[in-house]
Amino acid sequence: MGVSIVPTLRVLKPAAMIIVVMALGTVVGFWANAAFLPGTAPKQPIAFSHKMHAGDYQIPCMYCHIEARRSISAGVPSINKCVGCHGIVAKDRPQIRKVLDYWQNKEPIPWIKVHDLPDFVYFPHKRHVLAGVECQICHGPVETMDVVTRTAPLKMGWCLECHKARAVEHGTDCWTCHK
Amino acid sequence: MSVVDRFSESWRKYRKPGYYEDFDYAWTMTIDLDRCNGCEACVTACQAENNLPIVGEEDIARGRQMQWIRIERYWDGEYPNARLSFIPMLCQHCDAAPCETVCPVSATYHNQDGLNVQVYNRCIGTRSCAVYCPYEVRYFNYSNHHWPAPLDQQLNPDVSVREKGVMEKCTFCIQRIRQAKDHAKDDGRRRVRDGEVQPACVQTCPTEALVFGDRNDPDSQVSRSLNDPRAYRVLDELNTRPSVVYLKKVVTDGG
Amino acid sequence: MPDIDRRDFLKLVGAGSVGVAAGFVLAESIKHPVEYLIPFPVPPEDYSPGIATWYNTVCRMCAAGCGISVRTREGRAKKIEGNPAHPVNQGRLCALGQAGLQVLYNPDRLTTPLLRDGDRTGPFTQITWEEGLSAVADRLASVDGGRIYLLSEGVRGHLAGLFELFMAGLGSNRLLHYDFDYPHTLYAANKRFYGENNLPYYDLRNARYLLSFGADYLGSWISPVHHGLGFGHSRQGGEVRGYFVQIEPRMSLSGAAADEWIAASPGTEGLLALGLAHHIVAEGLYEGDDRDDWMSALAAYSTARVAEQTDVPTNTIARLAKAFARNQPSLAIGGGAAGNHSGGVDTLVAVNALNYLVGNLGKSGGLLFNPDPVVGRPTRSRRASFQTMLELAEDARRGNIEVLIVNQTNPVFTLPAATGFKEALAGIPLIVSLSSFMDETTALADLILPSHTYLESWGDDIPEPGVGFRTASVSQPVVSPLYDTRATGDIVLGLAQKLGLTDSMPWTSMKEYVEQGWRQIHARGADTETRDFQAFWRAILQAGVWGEKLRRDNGAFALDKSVIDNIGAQQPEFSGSNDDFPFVLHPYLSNTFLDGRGANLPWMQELPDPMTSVVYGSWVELNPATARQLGLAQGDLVRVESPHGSVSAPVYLYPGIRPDVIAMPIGQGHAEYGRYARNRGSNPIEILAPRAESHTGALAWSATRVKLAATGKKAALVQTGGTSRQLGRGIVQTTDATAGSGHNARLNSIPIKVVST
Amino acid sequence: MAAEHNELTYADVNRDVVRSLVETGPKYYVTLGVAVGVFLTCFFFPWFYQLFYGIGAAGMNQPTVWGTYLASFIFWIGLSHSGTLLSCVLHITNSAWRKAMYRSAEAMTLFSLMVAATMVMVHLGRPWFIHWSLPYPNQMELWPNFRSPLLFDVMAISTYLAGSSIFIYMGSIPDFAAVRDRTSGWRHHMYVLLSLGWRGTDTEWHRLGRAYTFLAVLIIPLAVSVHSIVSWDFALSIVPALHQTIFAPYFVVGAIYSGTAGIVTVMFMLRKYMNFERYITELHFDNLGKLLLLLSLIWTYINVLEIFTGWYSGTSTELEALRYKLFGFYAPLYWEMILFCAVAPLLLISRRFRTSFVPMLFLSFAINIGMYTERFLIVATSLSRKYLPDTWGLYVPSLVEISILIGSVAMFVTLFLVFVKIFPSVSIYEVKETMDVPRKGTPQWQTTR
Repeated sequence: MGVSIVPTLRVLKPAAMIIVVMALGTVVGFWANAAFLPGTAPKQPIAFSHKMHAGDYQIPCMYCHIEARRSISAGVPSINKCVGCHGIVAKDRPQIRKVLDYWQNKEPIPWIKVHDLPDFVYFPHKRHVLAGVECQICHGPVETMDVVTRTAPLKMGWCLECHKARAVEHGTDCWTCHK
Repeated sequence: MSVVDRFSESWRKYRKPGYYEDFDYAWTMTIDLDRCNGCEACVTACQAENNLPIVGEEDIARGRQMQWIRIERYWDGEYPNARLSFIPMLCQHCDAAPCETVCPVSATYHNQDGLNVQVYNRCIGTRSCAVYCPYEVRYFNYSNHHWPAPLDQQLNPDVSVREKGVMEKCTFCIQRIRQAKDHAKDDGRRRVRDGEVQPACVQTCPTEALVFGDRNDPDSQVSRSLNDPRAYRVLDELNTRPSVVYLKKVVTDGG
Repeated sequence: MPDIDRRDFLKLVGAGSVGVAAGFVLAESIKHPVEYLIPFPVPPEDYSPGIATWYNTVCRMCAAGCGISVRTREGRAKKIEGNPAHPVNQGRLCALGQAGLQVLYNPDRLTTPLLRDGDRTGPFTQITWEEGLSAVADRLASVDGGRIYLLSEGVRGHLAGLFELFMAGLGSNRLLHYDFDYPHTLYAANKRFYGENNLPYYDLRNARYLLSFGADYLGSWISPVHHGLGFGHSRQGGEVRGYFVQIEPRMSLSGAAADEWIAASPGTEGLLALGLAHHIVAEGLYEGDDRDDWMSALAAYSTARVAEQTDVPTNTIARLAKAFARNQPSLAIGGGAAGNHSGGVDTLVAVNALNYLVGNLGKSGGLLFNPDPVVGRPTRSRRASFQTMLELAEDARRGNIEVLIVNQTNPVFTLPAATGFKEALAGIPLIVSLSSFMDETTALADLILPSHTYLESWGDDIPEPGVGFRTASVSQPVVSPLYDTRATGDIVLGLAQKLGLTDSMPWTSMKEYVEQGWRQIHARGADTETRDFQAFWRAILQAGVWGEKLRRDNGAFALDKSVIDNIGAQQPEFSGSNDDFPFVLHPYLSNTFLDGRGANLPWMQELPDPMTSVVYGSWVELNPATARQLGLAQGDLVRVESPHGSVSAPVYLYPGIRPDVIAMPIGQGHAEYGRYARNRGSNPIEILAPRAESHTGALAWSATRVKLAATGKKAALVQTGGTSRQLGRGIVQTTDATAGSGHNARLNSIPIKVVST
Repeated sequence: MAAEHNELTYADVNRDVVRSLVETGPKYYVTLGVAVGVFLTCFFFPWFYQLFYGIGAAGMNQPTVWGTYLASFIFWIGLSHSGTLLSCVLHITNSAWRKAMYRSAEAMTLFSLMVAATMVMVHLGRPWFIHWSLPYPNQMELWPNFRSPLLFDVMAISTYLAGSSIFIYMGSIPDFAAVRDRTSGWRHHMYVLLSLGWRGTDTEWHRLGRAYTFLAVLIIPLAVSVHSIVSWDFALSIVPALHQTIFAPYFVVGAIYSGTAGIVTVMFMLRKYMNFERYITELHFDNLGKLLLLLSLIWTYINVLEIFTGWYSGTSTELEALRYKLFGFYAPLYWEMILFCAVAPLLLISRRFRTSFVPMLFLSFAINIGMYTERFLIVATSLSRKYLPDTWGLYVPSLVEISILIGSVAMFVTLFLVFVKIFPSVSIYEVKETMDVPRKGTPQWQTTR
């Protein structure tokens, strides 16, 4: 009997192939899900285009997201704000008609959150806006997006990069951002 | 700055005795046992403010109550000379906290306000902090808690709802402190004014037995209270240096 | 690769697919769930997400009438705190008051009008408001006014006025306000002694010496939060530390807080008070003109005799009397078990006499009389005593009641079983309940028109007793109604409309009625004439409280000689003989549930009883010596038997109780009232003898004797606390320094609220 | 010594050991099946339930936040102590009687460490985040807390696990090669991989010997430190009765004590069920018995010392903790422990007892039950009587905990059953070392020494 490993490897080869292929498949599957179904651009109940509003018509962010500079939450405008303009403008477009339907039924529009943080995170928009952080730093170039897409990872490490770069006061203390 | 530099710097900082005196604030509470009448308004205030769950009869019977501030009661003597004393017990925010050294993941640490804080989402649930705490003020989530609708509408959005397997405890209502600092910043003030922030228990105490403030500020209410000759700390011999200071109960014989 | 055959290839393809699927599922499973951002269609005024709004309103959890500030965010109430501007509680609030949120968000609230077909055991069916109101209105229109009863919880302010108008419109005089803990005897005693059917303001804050005869003033008596403020200040806020003496057979919260707890024999508090009065007069500590009258009136209450009757040593009596007279300003108060005894009024008159003898009337640190309130009518004559309720039951039995409207009161729970009240209700053809919860009385109703909770309704309130000057507060809804319920006032107005009573009650809503009433206050306003009504109204809603700095002249008070002559106190009478029933039952209002109204609030169920740390249940307090004699241990289930029934509860060894007394908290033992209250503990009221106090007809709830029977079983006594002895560990440290120490929390007492960013 | 092995030849050894690996009777499968079944029902499923429900499935409560999981953890760590440590000590002191038993003793170390690590997972509130206790670089610059005795634990245990894995594996390489050459089929392929191409050349033997001795020296302090560090989990707290300097030696002694008793149990089982009567003899039991007696005396001494320090402190807290331990709710357990661990081992004074197999088995059981009780008492009595009397409580393990405790034993048994079929459970080459060199035979099996 020899001590060569070669026969053994030959015997094990089919099983090893199957395991390797399965592992590779898992990676591919994971990647495919992340790449093709990232969930960063959900389909909203109304195909609202930030490109048109913020990009083409140059409406400032805080015209609609009025709370951003004074509250922890940026606030999504109520329908009455939409209707403020669209009661007159572009009333016959199908998407606008949907908005007007919601308005007539006095139902809220169930927007889907694109930029969502876990519940244990305390993110005050106010502090960031008042510190001069551009909306686009976290939200990406929204004014060029027809469908809002999350571009930033919104992960803790990513937050901290910025906090460190800007030397935020107690910016790396856990309880500055966690609750 | 490299990781090593950062580490050695903070090591030097935290090894220095009395390092907390350089902190922005040193939040402190005094509790006057001569005023406290054990009414437990503080307990409910804390429950409402901090999303404390209703753990239910069965779990309390097994010793799993969750009240970040509790009233301990001690009898002295027997009838007819029995006397009952109350003492509110909450996280003492020790400057030399045993719990901080033992947590393997640093989920509990001392922050720049002199607070002993607990980061819920970092906690892995070893429960060693509760073993090390001589005051027994750390509470563990033995299961997920539920609020039957619509009780969940009461939950305070400024405070997390803790999940199973997480240790929690009194934070001195850190969410209020954070908001007060935020206000100070908005007003262009560098510091929070004395009395601008009060934890829920202090705010509601009907006998005003609880006083809260910054002991680094010599003029604050709490600093004056600390100078009271009745001041003492519970289990002082353990040298945990608590930030909660009690004022002795006055016992007289005859009017 | 040439050496792969078809079979191997298929295997590899299979493995690859399994891998891809697993990877895909794995990635899917760790994805963040979809969350929604749902804005209001039209946002309410002063609303912004992420910023808290505070509304000032009035607490209705007990009768004290504290002002509260409710923090709301995103349209939901988050926290109740005391309103700092309100003179009663000055920003502070008790546990029960804060648990008001769980009244609003209680999962067991009644959500729609309900109708029961047929007998009172069947199920309810949902109906609309229109159907419900019409059904009641039709019935009310068809019966004789005198056969309609409205039984409400004690209400004040405009709602009380509305009830008066409504019942007057129906031609009925059968309007009753019933609360278990309403101090009938205290009113009667004040009426007899001062000629004033009113509660004075007890100035604990400035008192240096307080004698409390059975009144748990820090736990459940009259206005605990306000008393707490006064207590704290008296203790450590002033120059001299106040000294507090509590006289009661079972140590209450106030007894624990007091410097001295004296366990006089139950029911002899009046004798003790007169004993003290005798000592004061006899020792020359009283020097009034009518000293001789007093001397003769009190002749029978010599220290030695009183000591024997009350089981308080003579030297203690002498010491208390001296200290009470010398340490001015001093104050004597009485209530609780002492007031609800066979001779309750006599006892409280004796307490008043003490105040008179040392000159505590009308001065700071003593008691001050209140000016008449400006809002609403006094409802004192409408207050139903135990006797009145017995009469109501009798009327029901005789078939004299056609319709009974019950508003938020629960007499089926708070009346002894021996009265047969519950059974008597069977004689009433239609019972309408306006309760927000399915309590024991509502469970017997035919029709339920559920009310809003106080946090959803308009109204107003005058604290009783006042704080020495005129004050009133407006309550406003802090959230929009959760369910298909209506405010009590709106229900009454709705009925009035259907009945065509719009002449006397022209308003369409409670809000309009309240506002209209306040217009009159504005019109007569002393210091508000410069503003128009809308500005005045807005200011009141913002502040939550209104007041006039008008104090009553408390200067001269002349006591009639007949009052002095009539002073006296008898030995207490008990139901049940001493031999068969060796113990006196001392039921007391639970610190957490009061008379049981808080039992459906999970926070209150989970709040440890301050004295025993028991949660979620009832218990029987026994002196450890008594328990040793009976061979009972902590947690043993015992049956407490009175001549009128029995209840079971576990034993709790309580060092602060007389050996011949056993105590039980009131509040648990609900058969209904939601998931948190139902079938939990036992209700000592059930076994009380139906004995009324001799002068007022109030229930003498501490005048029943009982015996204990061991069941041999153990019961779960759920406690949060462990061992209640310090073992020399110096946890609660004490000092004997009596002088005030300069610690002054007062300066910081006005909380500056931190409103969310 | 050699005399006892006289009837054995090298060929016998080879045959016996290979037989133990290759020939598997139905009894083995039944035993394995039962062990796996018990593991699944008593450990896996209850744990799964606990993960779903939360730690509340166990009986832990407010004062006693640590329970049987931690007691089991210390117990298994303790059990792990004798195997490798004893093997190392005996190796460098050149004790020949070690050679027949060290392999299974080391395996015991390895598996009880694995079970202990699993108990940590069971003990944690959120075990899915256990990786946070490891220092790995990350973008957040979050590090574990290097001041924490629990982190010392993580370090010490993982080092010890790594060290003892390498130690047992290294010592097995020549045996794998020997088995490789005597098996066929999948086993052969497995041993080809495991033996790492061992040829038995002089250079290989020389290097193995050097490395083995080196590792043995390294592991001794490591093993002592592991249990010292485990004791610091308790001793560094300020809990009355736990905050003691004696704790490190106390734990180390206790660990070796229970581990040695564990070895006795394992030896008995191997001897009986793997038919190693000729290798594991009265000599081994006699020597282990002497060791046990010594350890029991030291252990008793430390226990007396603990009582003394508690009494001598004179503080309310220490006295109460002591009183509670001796006479409180858990007192029956305490006296049971004293009976099993301090009194019963005195029987070992008799040589006849030491060399009777069945009584030794029962004694080893008794000692380990007693030692488990000791660990349970350390956790339960001290934590339920801390500083503030108002927080005192009582801790009684829940069904889930008891079931997981049983399941953890099943896990250990399962691992061991698998081990005996893969590893030669008696060291072939070292047993041969103790035998006379055969006059005929393959030169391949000559030893380096």
